[in-house]
Amino acid sequence: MSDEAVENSEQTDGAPESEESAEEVKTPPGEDLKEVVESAFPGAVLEQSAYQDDEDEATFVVGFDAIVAVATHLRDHGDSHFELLTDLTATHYPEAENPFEVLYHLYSIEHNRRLRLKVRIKDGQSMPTVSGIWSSADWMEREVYDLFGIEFEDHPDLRRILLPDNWGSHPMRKDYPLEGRGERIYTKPTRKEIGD
Amino acid sequence: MELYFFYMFAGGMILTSLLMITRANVIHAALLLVLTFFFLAGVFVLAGAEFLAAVQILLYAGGIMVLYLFSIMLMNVEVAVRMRQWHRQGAVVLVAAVLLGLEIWAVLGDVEFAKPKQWEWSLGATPGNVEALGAVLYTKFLFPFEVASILLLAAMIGAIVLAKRRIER
Amino acid sequence: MDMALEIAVAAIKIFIVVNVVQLVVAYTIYVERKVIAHAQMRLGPMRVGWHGLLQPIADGLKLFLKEDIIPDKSDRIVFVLAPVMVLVPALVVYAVLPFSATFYITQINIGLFFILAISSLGVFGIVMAGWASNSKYSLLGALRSAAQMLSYEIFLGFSVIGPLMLAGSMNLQEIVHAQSDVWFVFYQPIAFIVFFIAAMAETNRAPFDLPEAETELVAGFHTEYSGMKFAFFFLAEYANMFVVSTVGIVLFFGGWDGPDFIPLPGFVWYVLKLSVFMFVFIWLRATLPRYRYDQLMRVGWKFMFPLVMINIFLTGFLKYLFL
Amino acid sequence: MGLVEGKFSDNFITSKVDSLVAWARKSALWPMTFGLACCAIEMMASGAARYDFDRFGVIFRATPRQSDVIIVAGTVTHKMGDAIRKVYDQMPEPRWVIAMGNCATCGGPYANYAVMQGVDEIIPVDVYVPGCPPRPESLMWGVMQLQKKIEQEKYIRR
Amino acid sequence: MVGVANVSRIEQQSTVHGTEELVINMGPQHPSTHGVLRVILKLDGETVNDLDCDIGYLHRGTEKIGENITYTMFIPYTDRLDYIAAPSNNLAWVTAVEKFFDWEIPMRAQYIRSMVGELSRIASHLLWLATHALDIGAMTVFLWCFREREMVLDLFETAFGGRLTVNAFRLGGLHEDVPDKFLQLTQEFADLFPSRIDDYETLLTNNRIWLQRTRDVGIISAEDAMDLGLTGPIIRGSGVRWDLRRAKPYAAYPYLDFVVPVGENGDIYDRYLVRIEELRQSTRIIQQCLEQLPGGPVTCKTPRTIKPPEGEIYHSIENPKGEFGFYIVSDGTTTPYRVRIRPPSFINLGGLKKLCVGQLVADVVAIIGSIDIVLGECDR
Repeated sequence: MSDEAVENSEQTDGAPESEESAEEVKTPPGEDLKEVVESAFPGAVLEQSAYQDDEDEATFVVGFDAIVAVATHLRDHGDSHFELLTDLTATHYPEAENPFEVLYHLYSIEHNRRLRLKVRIKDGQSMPTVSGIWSSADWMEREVYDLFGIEFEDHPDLRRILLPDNWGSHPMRKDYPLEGRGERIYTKPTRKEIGD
Repeated sequence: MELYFFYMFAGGMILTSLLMITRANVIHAALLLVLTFFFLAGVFVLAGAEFLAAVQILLYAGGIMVLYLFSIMLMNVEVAVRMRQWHRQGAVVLVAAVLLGLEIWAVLGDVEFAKPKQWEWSLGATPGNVEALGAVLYTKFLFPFEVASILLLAAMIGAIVLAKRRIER
Repeated sequence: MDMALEIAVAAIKIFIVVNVVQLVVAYTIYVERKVIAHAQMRLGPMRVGWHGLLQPIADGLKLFLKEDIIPDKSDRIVFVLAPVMVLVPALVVYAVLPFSATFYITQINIGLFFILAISSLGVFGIVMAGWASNSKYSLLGALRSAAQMLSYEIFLGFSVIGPLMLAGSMNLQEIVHAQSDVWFVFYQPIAFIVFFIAAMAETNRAPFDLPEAETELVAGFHTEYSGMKFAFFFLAEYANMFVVSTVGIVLFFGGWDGPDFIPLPGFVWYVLKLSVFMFVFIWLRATLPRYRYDQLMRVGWKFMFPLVMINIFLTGFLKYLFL
Repeated sequence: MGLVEGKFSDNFITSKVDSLVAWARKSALWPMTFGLACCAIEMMASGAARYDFDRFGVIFRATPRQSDVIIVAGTVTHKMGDAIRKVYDQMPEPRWVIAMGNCATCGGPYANYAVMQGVDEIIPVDVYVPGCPPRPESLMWGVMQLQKKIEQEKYIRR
Repeated sequence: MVGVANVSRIEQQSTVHGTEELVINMGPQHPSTHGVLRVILKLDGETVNDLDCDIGYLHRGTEKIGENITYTMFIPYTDRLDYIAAPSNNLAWVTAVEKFFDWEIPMRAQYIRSMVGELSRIASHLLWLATHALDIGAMTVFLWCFREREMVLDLFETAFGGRLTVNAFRLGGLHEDVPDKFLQLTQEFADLFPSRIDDYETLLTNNRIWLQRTRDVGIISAEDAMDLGLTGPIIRGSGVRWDLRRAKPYAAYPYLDFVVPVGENGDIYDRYLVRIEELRQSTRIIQQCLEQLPGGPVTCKTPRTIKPPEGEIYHSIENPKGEFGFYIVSDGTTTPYRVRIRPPSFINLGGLKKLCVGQLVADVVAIIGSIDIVLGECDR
């Protein structure tokens, strides 16, 4: 738990109200961050959630056209100052209306807190790159492109990174079988071919 | 015996230098030039100038030619091999060849002006002796020796200045 | 008839020296493996013969029987000539090395200069190997080694001038005789330090083993060589080590000449001194990290070159004053 | 070697020559450092002080041209497979292959799209060393097994 | 048969423009790239003008496997990510999954987890020091480090039965209590190890050649390091005092006293000093763990089948290489819906270009060594 959360809980403990009203007063995690975002971009946070109200799991869902502006703001604003892009990845929900979720895990060394940004997009839709905001996004976006097939616009160097260039599919999609579609099946060479 | 060796070295020299100027591959040419230096050193030994022979190998073969190779290797040799060889120096070559022929004729034919001068000093008991060479260099030929040193120094400084300016740019 | 006899005797001597020395060189490799192993708390070769004594023979035989690959895109003639060009100068130099007062192949009055001249040719083999292999690792290794060996040859050449001035001769036997009272290392400590460092660089030994820096350039200029050709490079390295050690002993440690109060034959003294020298070479390899290329050059030109120049000047000055 | 290989009948002299050749080859097995994954760490440990491969005359070489045996230590992915084949092709004859660990043997726990199910799909393997990763002792066993195999090979005999 | 590997950006450029610069390819099989990293360098003489990494030669699809097996079955796979510090990865995975639940992990298990985590940090840093020193040409340090690493591996073997990939922890605690012999041997090791660190330091810290090779080479400022997302000893070497053991404590770290060392210049030498100091601090932590180790059970009561509630969590720990985290999406079944591994090596390696451009080619090897990557976790 972060220091701020500890302070919050102390305050609620110290409040002479009944337990029910304390729950009402308690703000959902990341509320202050939401204010930071909303002050500059009203309505940018489409959804807000957190697993078991854990401060570290604060999650905002952001529209794909707003992500670059929101991310820049979150990095530069003094109250958030997320100077590290810890992780950038994606998840595939084939059943959903917007099947791809691109996730940004932000971390602020100064405030010692985390934030997760989510962008939901359609299959085949391309994302704006954040590699101009955090250089570390360069490789992670390449990886998402490689494994999920999500393209990032204006990325300086969008190539496959883990799989060979001629692979032709995106294995982390849910409709891709674990053992592959046989992109590379080797026929065993005969003794003669090996030169034995 | 010595004559036999002389012909071997001299023949080798002519052969390798001919091969050298006819190679398209610069590396091969450079290596053949090294071989030429070797034969030349052999001739020096036969003439009793071992020191000169050693200097020939140490400086020319072991030093300067390596530097040549060094710079050649940095170029793209394959492209050079593929290029058509051409030059427009036929006339100059002709004049030079005629002059060289005249010179050889003058020396071999004992023409008066080409006769070697009779130097009034001697190299001491054994020709090619290092000590004698040193003594002569620092007494009789001190002035030319120093002039040559200053020339080389100037060339070195000039090279450094030129190279440095290019690096700074 | 005399001449034929002379040639026959010389041929026998050459045969003995080259073969014995090559065997010794092969066993130097074994000793190196053992010494380094013990420095690292390992045992080194143990299984092949008693304490691994047959290891060099097995290695040599195996390399001899190995397929000899000439890469397709290489320059075949140069590729084949290169190992020869490396090993031959190393062997030719044995011709003037004095192994004892009486045992040597020949004596010439420019002995030391001859050694310098011939050993400067070894770099050709390396450059040829690097270029002919048509591989970038080889080429980079060769370029490095050419620059390194050329530069350090200069320091090596200048560092021997001090002892030469004291001895007043380039004949190796005469240099040994000149040290019958005091070894030159006491008169010429600076020259010896420079000589030793330059010798390590000339033989491409650690901490100057950049041309074959395994971790950076795979195996340097001999990356593409296999089988016996590779063995040639390997032998040449150790043969060169042998040569510079001998030259160092002759110039600075009185050669085969030992103190009078210990009656040992000259050859034994020589072997003893050689062993110490070789051991130091191996020991340094086990201890020191490798220099980087530009640092190597900087050490050479900014530190060793002025040092050796001062040494020459000092030697001349002192000799003029006191002798 | 092509001149004499497999040209002679089986008799005392040829069998002695063969055993000499075999002795030389098995005593100086120079493996190529081909560390791929976890097994590479155990392979390095085999070369280090406690296990000391040098005792067998085994020293690691960096270039395929100078090595006799390639120890494929780790998971072989399809992307890596091409490189392994290339390196194997660069090695001079006679050459041997040790597949170290389960991944190199059969794909190990990685039965999925990216991993080749055993390095024997692309190069012929002489000795399989099981384990995930095999302990240095196991690798040593593998090398000794290979030495036994080399002893039995015929060189100049038919 | 030979297919097309990734066409590098540099190769593409050089074929189009026919540049005069030398393009050199290191790897994927190269002795000093620590595994199967391929680096394509564009050199001007010996200076690096451009650099491109080609990774993925060890991409084993671990994330995809994670989506198809249960939470417990995935523990051995985490061993093989950063196989140099396997117990650390186990720790990251089990603490991440435990975040789904409100289990009370017994303190004894927490202390043993911290202790084994620190031992694995020592093992990892020793391997780093060994290979880093070997890259720069110091053979002896390599073998000394391996001597001590063998001792650590012996400790793992005593406690868990495996040397390298140990499968050390279980969800909810440990598989079983460690034997007394393990504690005794660990105590002996912790008493001995500081003097061994001094040994390495006498060989390297003030060695002139070592200083010349590492000082003012591969410098990265704190701002750049944060921009590149670098974590672990690299960012600490640049002077950022940030350690997840302090910032977001897990296991028994809230009760342990240790110093987070930082460097000043952010060069290779500072990263070296930071890691050496971390070796000392790890030894200190192990000593404290041994002193404070409480008795009691080593595992809490866990359900027979582990079915986390629906939701998503991200949890990370301070691995020897940097921040090592898991993002897990649970759909309420026995297998995770999505497992994402946050690999420190992968992201740290992304900063290689920034570190190397303008340096000499010999330094590239030293810089790769100072980043301390492990390809198993980088490629996953």
